[in-house]
Order: sequence, then structure tokens, then C-alpha cells
Amino acid sequence: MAASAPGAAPETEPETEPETEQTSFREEIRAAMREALLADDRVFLMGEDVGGYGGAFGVSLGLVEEFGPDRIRDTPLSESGFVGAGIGAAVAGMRPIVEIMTVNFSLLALDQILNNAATLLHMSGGQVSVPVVIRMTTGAGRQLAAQHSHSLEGWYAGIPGIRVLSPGTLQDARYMLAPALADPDPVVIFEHGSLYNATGPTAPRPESFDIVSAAVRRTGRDVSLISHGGSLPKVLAAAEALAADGVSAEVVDLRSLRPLDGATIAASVARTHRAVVVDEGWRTGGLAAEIAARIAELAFYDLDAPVERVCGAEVPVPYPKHLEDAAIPQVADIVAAARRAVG
Amino acid sequence: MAASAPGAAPETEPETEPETEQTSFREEIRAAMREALLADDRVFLMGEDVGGYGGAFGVSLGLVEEFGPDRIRDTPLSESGFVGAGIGAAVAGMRPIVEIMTVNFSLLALDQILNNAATLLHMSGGQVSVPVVIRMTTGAGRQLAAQHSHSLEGWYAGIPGIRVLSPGTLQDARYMLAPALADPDPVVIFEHGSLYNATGPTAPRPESFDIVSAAVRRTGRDVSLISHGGSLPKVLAAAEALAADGVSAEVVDLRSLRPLDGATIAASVARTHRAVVVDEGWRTGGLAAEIAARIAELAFYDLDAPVERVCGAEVPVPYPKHLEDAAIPQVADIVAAARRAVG
Amino acid sequence: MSRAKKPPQSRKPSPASAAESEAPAEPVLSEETKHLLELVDQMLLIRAFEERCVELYSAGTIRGFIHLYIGEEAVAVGVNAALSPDDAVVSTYREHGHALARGVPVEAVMAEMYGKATGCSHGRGGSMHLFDVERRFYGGNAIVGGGLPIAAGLALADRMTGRNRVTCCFFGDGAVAEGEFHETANLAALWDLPLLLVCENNLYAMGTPLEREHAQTDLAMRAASYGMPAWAVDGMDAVAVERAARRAVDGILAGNGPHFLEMRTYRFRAHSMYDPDRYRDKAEVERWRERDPIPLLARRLPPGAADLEEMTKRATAVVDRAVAAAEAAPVEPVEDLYRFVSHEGS
Amino acid sequence: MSRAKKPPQSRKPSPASAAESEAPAEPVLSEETKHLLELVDQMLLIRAFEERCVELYSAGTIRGFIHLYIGEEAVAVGVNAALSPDDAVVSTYREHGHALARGVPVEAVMAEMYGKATGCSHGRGGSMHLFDVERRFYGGNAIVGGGLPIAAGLALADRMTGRNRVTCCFFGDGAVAEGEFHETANLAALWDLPLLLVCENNLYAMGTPLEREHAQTDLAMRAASYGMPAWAVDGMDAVAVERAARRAVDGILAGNGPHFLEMRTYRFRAHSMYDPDRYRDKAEVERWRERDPIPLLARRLPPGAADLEEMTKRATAVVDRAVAAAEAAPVEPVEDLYRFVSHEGS
Ligand SMILES: Cc1ncc(C[n+]2csc(CCOP(=O)(O)OP(=O)(O)O)c2C)c(N)n1
Ligand SMILES: Cc1ncc(C[n+]2csc(CCOP(=O)(O)OP(=O)(O)O)c2C)c(N)n1
Ligand SMILES: [Mg+2]
Ligand SMILES: [Mg+2]
Repeated sequence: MAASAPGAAPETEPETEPETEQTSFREEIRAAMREALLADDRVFLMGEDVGGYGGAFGVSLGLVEEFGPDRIRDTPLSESGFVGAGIGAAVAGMRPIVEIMTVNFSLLALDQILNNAATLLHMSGGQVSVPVVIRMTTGAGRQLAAQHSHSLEGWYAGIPGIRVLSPGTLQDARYMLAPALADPDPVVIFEHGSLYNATGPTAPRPESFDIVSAAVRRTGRDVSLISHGGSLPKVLAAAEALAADGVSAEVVDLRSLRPLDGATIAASVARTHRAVVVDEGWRTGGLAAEIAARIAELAFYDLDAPVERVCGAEVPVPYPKHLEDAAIPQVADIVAAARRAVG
Repeated sequence: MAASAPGAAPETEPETEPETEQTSFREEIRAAMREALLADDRVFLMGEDVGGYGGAFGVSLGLVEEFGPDRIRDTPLSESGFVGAGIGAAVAGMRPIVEIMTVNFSLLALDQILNNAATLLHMSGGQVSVPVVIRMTTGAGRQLAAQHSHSLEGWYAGIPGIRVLSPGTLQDARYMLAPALADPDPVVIFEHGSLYNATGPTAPRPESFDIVSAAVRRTGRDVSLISHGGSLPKVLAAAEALAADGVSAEVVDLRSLRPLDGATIAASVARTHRAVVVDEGWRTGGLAAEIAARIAELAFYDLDAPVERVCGAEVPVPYPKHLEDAAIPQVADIVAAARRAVG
Repeated sequence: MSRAKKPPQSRKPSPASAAESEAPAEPVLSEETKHLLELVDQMLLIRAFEERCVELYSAGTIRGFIHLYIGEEAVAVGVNAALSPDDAVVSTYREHGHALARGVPVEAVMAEMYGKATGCSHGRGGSMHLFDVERRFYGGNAIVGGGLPIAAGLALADRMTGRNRVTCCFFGDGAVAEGEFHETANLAALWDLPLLLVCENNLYAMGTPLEREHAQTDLAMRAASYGMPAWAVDGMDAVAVERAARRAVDGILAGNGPHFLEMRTYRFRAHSMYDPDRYRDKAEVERWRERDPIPLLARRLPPGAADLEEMTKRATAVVDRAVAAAEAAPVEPVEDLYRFVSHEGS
Repeated sequence: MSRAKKPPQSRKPSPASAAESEAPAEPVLSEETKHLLELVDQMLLIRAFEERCVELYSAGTIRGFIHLYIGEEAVAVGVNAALSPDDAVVSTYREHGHALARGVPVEAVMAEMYGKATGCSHGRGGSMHLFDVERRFYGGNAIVGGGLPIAAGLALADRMTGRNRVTCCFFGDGAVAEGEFHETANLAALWDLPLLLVCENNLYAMGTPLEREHAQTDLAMRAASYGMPAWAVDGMDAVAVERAARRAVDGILAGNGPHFLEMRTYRFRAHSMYDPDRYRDKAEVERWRERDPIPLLARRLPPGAADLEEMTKRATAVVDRAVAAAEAAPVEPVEDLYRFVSHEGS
């Protein structure tokens, strides 16, 4: 299905993309998986249509030809079954990368993720490690309507026992996987569907690289724009627009949604005294709520204005473009919220 | 399983309970269902062991004898299947009460609840109504360990398209069901396992009764203690302790977790200038985060101190009593948080 | 209420045949021939509708995920012919054919593809979420297997209220691997629900061939293991499909509980727009195209009874009008974003 | 690595038999008799352990949910006898018997019931979450059906790394209705996983009798529909259980993929402590008690070979020591609450 996402046509895009120094999220994630598969026999990729089809979004295109159907393993439509099998294989010492086609379908595997992956280590008194990496596409923006447009990062970020990552840059798309696989605990990686085709220059291999700290992608004085993943480009564009307008916005990219890097967030707010949190998930009880609450706890006396939340509208995402656009954060909404914050 | 909860032994307790003017949560919920079954042929109860067994917590004890196995319908262990069937029956005009034994198992039905129950009305452009009521037990406190002690109210409270209720008083246990069944949209009712045996005088049938507004259970000047469901008794006890100590605490019972009654919350904080939110769910991304964020938005300039969150520790709930007690909010924790708030 | 098997002509005519009926009916045609002509008309309408969707999608006029039914039309029209207006239908994201065969107006379906306020789901759903409650069409569901428990619930309501009618649920071969299929099959058989389970086995779940989805590829046999009548049918032959569906519906109405039909069919197009269809052998696709359900059924008609060219023109004209209407139709105002979230419009 | 079928005595002896082995072995006993005596010892230990649990629970010493295995012991000891130490086991919340048969030290299991730091899960899990990774016992799982996909994953790892060993998953008749059973059975059969599926059919899922859980109550036949060898076994007869398990294990090790065994058994006690057992006819319970697996097996031994009274005393003594140790053991300090949440102790 996903393959029909206009924005995510794996088969057409790669061809048309300049293959020189430019690269895309899709290619970087594929390169990361390829490297992991080459480096460690225990690593394998499992999910619906990851093999012959190349992945619903074409992320694993070509891998089955190189690594074979055993390590690039197509699964039946059985989300709870194959995610649980990935968890079990990890318990047995493998390093599975389990791809859930989209976060929408991950609800069918949530029992396995919460009650087993996140819980086995503790229930067993430290005996059972679950070094599994679960990748899933998230987000709206391609007119896929109510059952294919969720952003449930906030729920996963609330589960003790797992690590949750949300790459928003090509470098993170490329280099977050290795440390995730090295983590003895379960790691969930969210890939925003609208980023797969995002291109840019290939990032150099970083000297040191962590998956725990947030990154300040742009420094500013007047307001902190805090976001991650698919919203990051919009936030950077908003910061640009605000600058043109004399408002100096700092952009904090969370990168890790669990654990949250409260120190970096608080430090930024301590500098700017104002915060806007941008997350595509539903506003009530979403990730933005936690970040707003944290800021109010960590930087209460630094805040000069209420924390602004720019979130998804609380509707099952509608199909028509004009309504979908209205349902998820747009650059203009971020700019407006920042203006309210700076008063 | 649940039937073995010491605190929830339906077969032993009712006998030992004084049957005169005193009543219990269990009896009030049963009375509410009985009334609904008598009042409307479209109402039926469906779930695992709701019939002959009387419900895992004995809530439906005796109903199958009165209404028969068709309307008090035992289901196989198929959470997604029978919850979905309840949704479908509601679409067809019935008024099903679907009992999910505990919230822990509701993860297996979450796809049906989110992607169908909460979404069908919108996806169909207003054509498909889903007047289903889903009851589930929630919470820890009975040493049931990591897979039987969740409090996921915060997740459900974040789903557009459904109403979420959390009775914390005998009166709400008794009278929330009828308006929930009258609601043309899906309603999820959380029953805290530790409340079933809570007893008190039978509440009079209220003149008017709503399921949208929060209730101030105790008025106070110095701090607002905001909570719901199973934590309410602890919060009232904390208020008592604080009073003995010269701290006047106001107790706000949310009652409805979605929609949240922001007005009542804000009004209380406007009076007290300090807030402590108490919820048994994991702190990060839980219900308390949303309430803290709301307060900071609605009452920013009224707040004299950061909002305190007293929540479940971020661990899969451990089995031993001393560790479980340490993992969920206790009266002492609430008192301490209130003291921090009033400074 | 019990009901007798209704003769074909008593069933809701499809829009296309409605259009046709204005033309003077060829007097010499038997009822049976007229019925088959109606099925051909319905298939032509679905085909014309979807071929137009391809153009509109390529032009960027319609968006989202579009899953074409081209090649599988005999299943939708054959099954629908066995259903009566008060039966219910639950479908998937590949449901243009089911909706049109059910009689959802072409204009409303096309407007939905456009996301217009006049769409059969008010424009909120798009291709994967077509609804028409008046016709008891309970929708496209885009979660594979997600419609199965809902269908069981619709059937349960009829069972509990003693209404003798059928709920028909369409799903694919891939859906059979989902736990929800298992739970629904067991519930339906256990509770003797009036449920018609129609598995459209087109041999692939996206890019995964049947034999890599299922250990036991005889899906009818798998279903039979739940203790329900189940058999496989040539899904390219509308007559065979209708006959099987009638037998199943009669069995259900007779109180024999759920029935499972494995419709052996094939999609001529890729899984969805832009799927490059790398995983299927072109020769295989060609072999199936030779069994295109439309000419297959037309060949069964008495010589001269079916002028496919003429009938295609009529279907195309119906689609043309639907496109024109959709183009002209209004969209919902942005202010109405929160409409339909709840009855209160919370 | 391939491996030969190991003779019984090469298997890890259970603590009870270890205790026993200190006593001079009766010289006239055949290997077979010794092996059966060992199985009786294991069953007596499980029985004694659980009867003590009832007392401790009633006294309020241990808490949480306690699901007794009393009456089903033959399944645990018979299946375990067919497994070798490098095989893996995944179980349910009714797993005292599986853990003890597997050789998890009684002291560690009893300490876990107490929630003590010396428990086999450090006291974190309690009755429903017994773990012992050293013995490849991957735990009690309290989500019905939740262990099945995990077991498939353990088997998948062996399959991918070419280790020729078995993963055994225990689950109940009720679990077969869960979608996860279906998904796991299909995956295992599709991928030829070395998985032994042991369904403990005790005729009830909590208070719901088999015929109200399943449309098709012949569970072995249902499993066979996935294309795997499956048959029913007298679960009260430890010898029949072991024979069947050996056949299945041999088939799995020979590369024939997953096998399913339906163990026809019965729980003599209620579903859990405090379940008043309203839903079962006392006469039915009595009939089954007449087939108590312990005397049933003892009767097969040569006259005089088994002194049940004496053996029971030994088992009770083992449990006494375990209780004493558990009583004396320390609990984890509250400061360690966050321990084991993640390797970082985040
Ligand atoms: C639960 C779930 N998993 C995965 C998907 C993505 N997806 C959409 S259609 C499809 C293939 C379904 O195959 P089948 O059931 O045979 O139906 P067909 O498309 O062949 O008609 C997949 C994997 C989904 N929509 N829902
Ligand atoms: C997913 C899930 N649903 C419901 C429960 C509650 N529950 C615990 S055991 C049980 C009955 C299981 O029956 P069966 O599988 O036959 O195993 P048995 O207890 O008979 O050994 C139920 C309903 C649960 N623990 N998990
Ligand atoms: Mg298919
Ligand atoms: Mg059972």
C-alpha cells in the first residue's frame, strides 16, 4: 500500500535522484542497514514486504538480492506474531531489525512491545535482554486519511524499558541505527514518511555520535522551538521566517524521545525564556504535553510566557489536502505560536 | 485470573459485606448494568467470563441467571475479535457493554478501539455511529506484577472520537453508565481494581447528573490536588493529613478524562495558585503531563509554583509489596508534593 | 423475518443498469440474459471508473492510496447479485468495485476520490474509506483484517434481534494471516453468526506471494477447520461467483451459520499506484488477463446480446458525468475540520 | 550440530531426584523404573510445592495471582523428560510445574513466591513470572498467548544459526482462541521452526468450558490445519506424555518443523486462589481426580518400587527447606526500585 504514496514512490524516485554527493533519508537508512548486516551476522531485517518488494517505502530495496531471503525476511501480515518473533530472536541473541510498515499497524503489536519487549528484563530480574530494533514509519501529510496518518511517538515515549529515537536529519538517519543495535535494550525508531525523499549532501561519518542528547540545530535568543523528526524541517523554515522578521528562534531537535534530554531543553529555555513545542501527534496527551510539563518543572522561573504547543488537531486525519494541512502543524502555525510566545 | 486478587475476591467479599444501607463499587456497577439491561433491550454485556464466572472481579455476578447467556455473553479469549464485534453491534444499533477484563489486555484490542470505534464516525463523514461502552479494570496495588498493573488512562484520554470516564465515587460508579450508554459515541470506563470492595452508604439517585464536568470533592485555599478514580481516596486522605497540618487542600476529581474539564481545573488553581496532579500512570507522557500542561496554559499567571506531578514510577510494576508500594502514588507522596508546592 | 430467495431483477439495479433501463429493453432477451447483461454493465462501470482513476491520479487530481480492483470485478458483482438490499457489506481499501456493485452512486464515489463534500463519505475518507450506510455499505477499512470483527458484530446484532439477513465481509488472502481473521472466524462459527466471509485470493499480499504468506495455501480448507462450510470458487467467472454466493447466502439464511468463500482471482494492475510490480512474472499476468472476467461473461451471452463497445461507451459516459459533477462540487470549509469527530463535534 | 536422542538418565536430574540420589539407589531397579521413579518424584515435588503455596497464600505470606497446576503435573514432567538442557521453554502464568520440572531450584522458585531477592526472578516477578535463563526457562507470561510469538522467535534464532535444538511453548486451550496463536502457528509452519507447541487442554479457560471457547473443540485438528503434525495425548499419563513429546522432538530435530501436542488434562483446583469454582460440576472434578497422574504412574511401577508415602515425605522436606530459606532471605532494597528497567538502569 504505502508504496503508492506519491511522496514515497521508491521505484521512481531513486532513479530520478542525483546519485552523486546528494543523498536521501531512504538511501541513508538503507546504507545504515547494509552496514549493520555486513558488520554482524546476528543482524537481520524482518517485516512485511521488506524483501522482493523492497519495503513499502523502498527503504530496503536491493538488500534481499545482497543478503538473501533469510536475513531480509518477508513476513505474513501478522504484526503481533512477527514483532513477537523478533523479540524472541533478540532474547536468543540475534540482533533483529523489525520493520513495522507504519505506526498505524503497530497497535496490533503493542502488546508484544509493551508487555514483552519493554518488560522482560525487569520481570526476569535482569536475566532476559531484548536487543531488538523496531523501525516504523510515522506521520501524516500524504493524504492517506484516518487509518494511515497517526503519530503515536508520544505513547511509545511513555513506555519504561525502551529507547525511542526520531531522526530528523540525514546524519541521524544514517548513524542512529548502529548504536541502536548495540543497545542491549529494545529501541524503537520512528521514520517520518514525508522525509524519505528529503535530500541533501551526504553527511561525514561523525567522530563521536550519541543517541541520547538533543541537538541545537540553530541558536537563537528570543524563543526555543522544540521539535523532532518530520516536523524539524518545518520548524527550521519557521525559524528562518521569524528571523526575517527580527525574531531570533533557537531550534532544539529532540532526536531521542525516550529518554528525553531535559538538560538541553531547559538550558535553551533558560536562554530564551520562551518555548514552542512542535509535534504532529494529537495535542491532548501527546509528546508535546510531556515536554511542556517538563519545561514548566525544569525552567518554571525562567519562563516569561506559557509554553505554546503546536500539535496535530484532535481529529482522525481527513483525506482532502486542505483539511489534512489544517490538521497537522504548518510553518505558519509555528510562526504564529512563536509570535504569541514572544508577545 | 483476576478472580484471585485478594482485594477482589468477588465470591468471598459480597457475603462478608454488610448488605444493609452500605454498598460497594462492585454492587453499584452491577446495579447500573442491571438497570440498563432492564431499561433497554438493545443493551447487552459481552466479555470474558462475564457469565457463569460472574466476571473476573465478580462485577456481573448473577446477571446471567437473570438475563440469560445471550445478553450476558461469555466470549473466547479474543480481545480484538470481541471488542470489534461489540463495535460492529453498536454500529448496527445495539448498545453493547463490552468488558475487557483489565486494561493490560486492552492493548490487544487497541487497534479496534482507535482505528474503528474512535474513527468510523469521522471516516464515514458522520454516517456511522458507534454507541458502544467499553468497561475495563485498571491499576496496580494488588501485587499482580508487570503485566497486570498498568494504568493507561492517559493513552485513551488522548484518542479523538471517544469519551473516557473514571469513576472515583460510589455515586459515579452507579450513575455514569446510563449517560455513557445514551452517548452516540464510544465511551471507555475505567474501574480501578482496588475500588471494587470500597464500601459506603448508598448514594441517592441524583436529580441531574453529567459525565462531562470535574467535581470539587473538598474545597481548600492553599493547593489544588487534582486526581481521579483509584487515586481519589488517597488524595482525600492526603488532604485530611494536610489539614491537620494547617494546609488547606482543595480536591478536584476529574471524573471525565476526555474531554477534560479545563474550566473547573483552572478555576481551582486560580483560587489556590498551586497544583498537584496525582495519577497512577507512568509519569512521562501520562495523564498528569497533559493536566500539568493544561494548567500551565490556562492558569500560567495564577501559578505561584511549578505544578507537581505524583505519578507511577517508570518501571514495569514489581511484584513485592514494598516495591509495588514504592512504584505507585501513596498518601505520603501526595502530602510531600503538596508541601513542596506550598513551599 | 424469513425471506425467500429473491429473483435477480428484484435486486437494486446498479446505476449503470439504471442508466441503461431508460433505453428500450431488447424484447427477446430472457430474464437470465438480462441479469447477465446487468452484471456485465456493472463490471464495465467499475472498470471504466478505475481506469479514469488512474488518469486522475497520474494527473494529480486525486491522491492518497489507490488500490485498483481491475481484474477482480466478477467477485464484487457476483457476490452482490446474491445479496439483498437489507444485507450489510464490510470491505477493504480495495473497495471501489464493492461500493459500485452495491449501488453506491458513481457520482458520490467519484466525489469521494476528489475529497469533495458531495462524496459518499463527505470527502473525509477518500479511496480507502467509502461509506454508504443507507445501502448498508459499512465501508472501506484500511487496516488489513480490521473489518472482520466489525462484520461479525453487525451479524451478531441481527442474530440477537432475530433479523434474518446476511453481513458480507470482503478481505484478501493476506488478511487471513492476521490474528483478527482467526478470532473472527472462531467467534462467527461459535455463535452461528449470519456472516458471509468472502476471501478475495488474488495470490499476493502486496508483493508477497501466497506461498510465503501461508503455511497452508488452501485457504478454504483452513477456514473449514473452524467448522464452517467453505469452498473455493473461480473468481473470474461472475456466474460461478454468484452461484456460490447464493448457495452460501441460502445456507446462512437457513441458520447454518457463517460460510467462507475463497474467490480465486487476480489483480491485473499493481498492488497500488506506483507499485512497479517487480515481483510478478509478466507471463503470469498475461495468462490471467486472458481470463478477463468481462469478455469471459460476455462470451456466455447469446450472440448479439452484448455490444461491449456500446456498453463500454455508456459506462464511460456515466463516469464522465461523475467526474464533471465531482469537479464542480464544493469542498468542506476548513472551519468544519472538527466536524464528525463526535456527535457533539467535541 | 546434530544430536542423538539422549537416554533419560543423561537429562538434568530434578532437585528432588538429586536429593533422592544421595540415598542408596535400590539395586534391582531397571533404568526404565528409575526414570519413572524420577518422574513420580518430580510430580510429588510440584504437588508438595503447590500445596504449600495454598497454605502460604491463605496465611497472606505470598500474594498476587496464584494459578495451581495440581492435577496437570504429568504434562510438565513428561514433556520435560523429552527435552534436553539446551532446549528452551516458554510458559504461562500457570508455570510452577514447568519451572520445577525444568530443574529451576525449588529454593529459587519459593523465594520468588515470597518476592525475595534470592528468587529466580530476583523477586520482581512472583508466581506468574518465573525465569531461569541459565536453564533456558524463558518465563512465565501472564498475557494469554503472549509467550507464543516469543517462543517462535527463540526457535527462529536456532533455525537461522543452524543450532539443532527445540523451543517448547506451553499454553492453554483458551490461548488457542487468541490471534497470537494463529499468527504463531502460521509463522512456525511457514518457516519450519523447531517449535514444540504444547497445548494444555484442561477443558476450561477460567470459567469458560471448551465448547464455549471454540467452534472446533478438536484442537489438534485445528492445529493440523496449519500443516503441522498435531495429535492429542492423555495428559494424565506421564508415560504417554513423554512418548508423544519424544516423537515430536525427534520430528522437530529431524527437520520436520513445528509439532503440536494437545495434552488432555484437568486442573483439580480452581482457576486461581479464591475462584469459587462455581462453573464445574463436582462429579466431573471427582471423575478426573480418579485419574490423578501421580498414583496413575506409581501403579505402573513394579510392586514395592515406589513408596509414595516415603517419597512424599522427601518432597515435603525439600519444600520445607525452600520455605525456610525464603523466609530468611532478604528483599531488594527500595532504593533499587529502578533496577532492571534497562541496562543503564535508566
Ligand atoms: C494491519 C495492516 N498491515 C499492513 C498493511 C499494509 N498493507 C495494505 S494492503 C496489504 C496487502 C494485503 O493483501 P491482501 O489481504 O491479500 O489484499 P489485497 O491487497 O491483495 O487485495 C498490506 C501489507 C495494512 N494496511 N494493515
Ligand atoms: C490476553 C489475556 N486475556 C485475558 C487474561 C485473563 N486470563 C488469565 S488466565 C485466563 C484463562 C486462560 O485459559 P487457558 O488458556 O485455557 O489456560 P488455563 O488457565 O486453563 O491453564 C484468562 C481469561 C489474560 N491474562 N490475558
Ligand atoms: Mg491479495
Ligand atoms: Mg484451560
